Amino acid sequence: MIAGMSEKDMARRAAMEIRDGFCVNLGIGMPTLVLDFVPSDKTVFFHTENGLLGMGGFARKGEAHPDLVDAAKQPVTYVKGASFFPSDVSFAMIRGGHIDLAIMGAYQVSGNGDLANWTAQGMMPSVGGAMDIVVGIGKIIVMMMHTTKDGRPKIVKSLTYPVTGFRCVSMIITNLCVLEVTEKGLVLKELAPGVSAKDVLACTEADIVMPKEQKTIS
Amino acid sequence: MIAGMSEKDMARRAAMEIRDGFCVNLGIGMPTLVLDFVPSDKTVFFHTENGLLGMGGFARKGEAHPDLVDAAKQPVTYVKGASFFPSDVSFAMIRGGHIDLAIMGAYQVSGNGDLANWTAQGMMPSVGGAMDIVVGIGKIIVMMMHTTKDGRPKIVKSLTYPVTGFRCVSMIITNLCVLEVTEKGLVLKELAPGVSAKDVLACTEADIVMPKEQKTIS
Amino acid sequence: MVNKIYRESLEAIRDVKDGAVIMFGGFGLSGIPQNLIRALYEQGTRDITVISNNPGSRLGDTEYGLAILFKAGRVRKFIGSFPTATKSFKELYEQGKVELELVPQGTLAERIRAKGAGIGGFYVRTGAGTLLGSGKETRTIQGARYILEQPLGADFAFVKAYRGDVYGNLVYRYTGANFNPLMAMAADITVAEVEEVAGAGDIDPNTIHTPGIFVDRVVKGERYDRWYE
Amino acid sequence: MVNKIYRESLEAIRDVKDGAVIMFGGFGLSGIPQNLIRALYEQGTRDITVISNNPGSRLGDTEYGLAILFKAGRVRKFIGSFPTATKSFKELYEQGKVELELVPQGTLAERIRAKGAGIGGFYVRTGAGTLLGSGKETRTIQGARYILEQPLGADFAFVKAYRGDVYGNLVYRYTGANFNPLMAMAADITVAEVEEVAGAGDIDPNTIHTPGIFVDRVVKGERYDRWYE
Repeated sequence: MIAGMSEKDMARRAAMEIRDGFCVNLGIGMPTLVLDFVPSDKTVFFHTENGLLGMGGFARKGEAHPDLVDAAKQPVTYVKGASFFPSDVSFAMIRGGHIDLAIMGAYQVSGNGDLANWTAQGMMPSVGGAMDIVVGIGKIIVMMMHTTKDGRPKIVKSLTYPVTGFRCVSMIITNLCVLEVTEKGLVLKELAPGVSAKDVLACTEADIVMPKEQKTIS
Repeated sequence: MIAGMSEKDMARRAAMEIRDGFCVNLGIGMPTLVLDFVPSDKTVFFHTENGLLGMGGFARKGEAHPDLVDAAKQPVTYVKGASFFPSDVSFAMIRGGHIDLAIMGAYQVSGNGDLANWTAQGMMPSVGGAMDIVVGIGKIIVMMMHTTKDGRPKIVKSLTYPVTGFRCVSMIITNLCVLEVTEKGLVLKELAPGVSAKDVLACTEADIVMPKEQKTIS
Repeated sequence: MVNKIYRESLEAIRDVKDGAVIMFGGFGLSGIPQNLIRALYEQGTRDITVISNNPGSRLGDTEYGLAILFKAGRVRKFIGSFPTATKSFKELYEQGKVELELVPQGTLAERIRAKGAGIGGFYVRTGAGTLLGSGKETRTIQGARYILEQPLGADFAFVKAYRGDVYGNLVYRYTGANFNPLMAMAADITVAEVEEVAGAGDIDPNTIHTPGIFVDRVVKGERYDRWYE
Repeated sequence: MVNKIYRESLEAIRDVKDGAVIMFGGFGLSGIPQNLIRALYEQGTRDITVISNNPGSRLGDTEYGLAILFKAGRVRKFIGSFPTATKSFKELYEQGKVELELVPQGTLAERIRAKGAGIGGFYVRTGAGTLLGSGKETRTIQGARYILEQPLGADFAFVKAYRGDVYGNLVYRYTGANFNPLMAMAADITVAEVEEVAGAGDIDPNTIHTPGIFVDRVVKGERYDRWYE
């Protein structure tokens, strides 16, 4: 199996999608790495669904406060200009279309941008804010490994996992490549260093439109 | 025409319905007189729909602040323990059943407690919070003159003015008497000093149940 | 770097076009964006739809706030709960020169919030069976009659806060909040006028009433009339 | 004279009966009413329905908060968004010993607010077409699929604030607010535990997050665990 990019490199690439002034919701796990890659000349407010806009980073020893955590229940800090608010306002931000971008993990994404990331067969289900995010936030980037641990495709023709949302994913960043979800289906935009278009096709079930050239992520 | 009670006496009588710990919404006009008749051993919070629980009284010269007014847009003060909040929360209090009592004026009340107090034919309509109050607040006291200025009954068999709410009035306090709205219709509870049951009947269109005795308001 | 501060009211509303739908915070004269209203008047914008609790307010013989826009014939339609507050609106209404959509105050607040919160519609008892509920979808829920109400949005929201910072975080004072925080959520572009501009991080994040995400522009009001003594 | 202060947590929850439906504020361990939860555990109340974002939370190998009620078999049903947070819930669930109603987090917040605000139901896109939307009334609004969601209330709300006064006015800190202000609005009886009791008028009325009208009882929490260093 081809390794492709590290999680940090994927986070660095995802961070490039964040524009000055954006409010961004980061999912639990890998997406939180994005926090470290936002250039200091951009004003970006990170939203955490439990009631904070302007999350800083993870709290260091001595900084942690029991009533100051992120969506993963980890102690965090906040930045200048941050605000705290209750859950209804937090989800008004999400559902009302006020947040510019969400970066989240996934079990599966289909060729037309359907997303599965909340539960699987035989699993006790948990949903959190995932279903609110996919209907409310205009741009959804999925950040995930290209395949499962045992090598099966996660980018599929149609979902076999329970759906979180329909036609909601705009971009997929995996360890192998960057795919855009377009009207015509998935388009291969960029390749990880050392990865070929053929490598990507070999472990993707969904159809992929291949432009003449693919940029390599630098 | 019989004068009966003064507006102040009506307000004093209405204030007797306020129990310790009540949150009370007062309508514009005559009901605001009730503010002066709450005994100091009771903790009562007056609610004003524009976003204050714990209204004090009207602001005196020098006390007024342009951003501190009541529902009638008059400058007011606030008491210890007061809170300010936006309109959605204010009406959550009203519509959600959190306020114990409302005292409001009326054009007409019917025998089964239907209320008309927002507009009349040929009038430019204004509604404010009246329709929210009548569906949300469990006890509604109407405080009004028993008849129109030209002597026509305001307590009628059925409304001829546009309705504000159905079966919502619990009690009517007029210059002549106190009526309770019950399952059996209007019941005469108390008479103003110098007013007889016959006087009341003479200027009321709706049927009134007459208990054997009527107390005189002291 | 984000800085939402505008130098003057006129600059902050320059792109408001004729025909715009605009929400104005405030209740009577409390919490109204009086400088933005004056700027809109000066700019001459016409044919606007005004969403506000009142169409201005009267003190003694003088009318303030939105009344100047109505008097000048700039308003096509008013959506609100209590138009009786001004004579100038009443005259236009009686002459058939302005349209009126009357909405119970709590429903008005909730419809605006619904738009801001991505709610597609909601049921309330308010107005069911009355003239203001006529024509609306009705449903019986646990024995009581409810009507379906729609979210209400706008092209612009003009709001007024006591303090605001460069990120658009706002703090209100007393009853000055009223519709302002809701309208800030419900418009494509929200312009806030404030009495004081705060520096980045100067407002305690636990006391912010409107998070900056809802606010696009902040301007220090040029002049605050003192209506009361 | 009104004084909502109770001397101890046990006293403040004494009338909670077996079979009660109880909302618990908090997200993970932040903003949870830990003293009221412990008191409920000590009191031995059984067969309860818990409405909360999580059924407790795990730190390292230890489970805190609501987990003690689940472990002790006191809970009949859990209504929330993220039960995966505790192993003890998972075990009971897999053994069929506890019922689960899974609700998307934003919908959970909005349903609770709806109950508190007298809203009879509302439409959201969240969950439409998914397993969590199945069986719910569907409606197409401006080309998008919405589902109808119901208000959600309870017999009791146990909430936690940073400060509270004798009238029940509450102030939260950081992300400690979360569901607390909503639940305070939606229950027949709301019990608030606070870290600090403030005197009458000591809280600036402009900074109050939950007006006292929504709160019936206030108690100073006996003990606050420090979960993080």
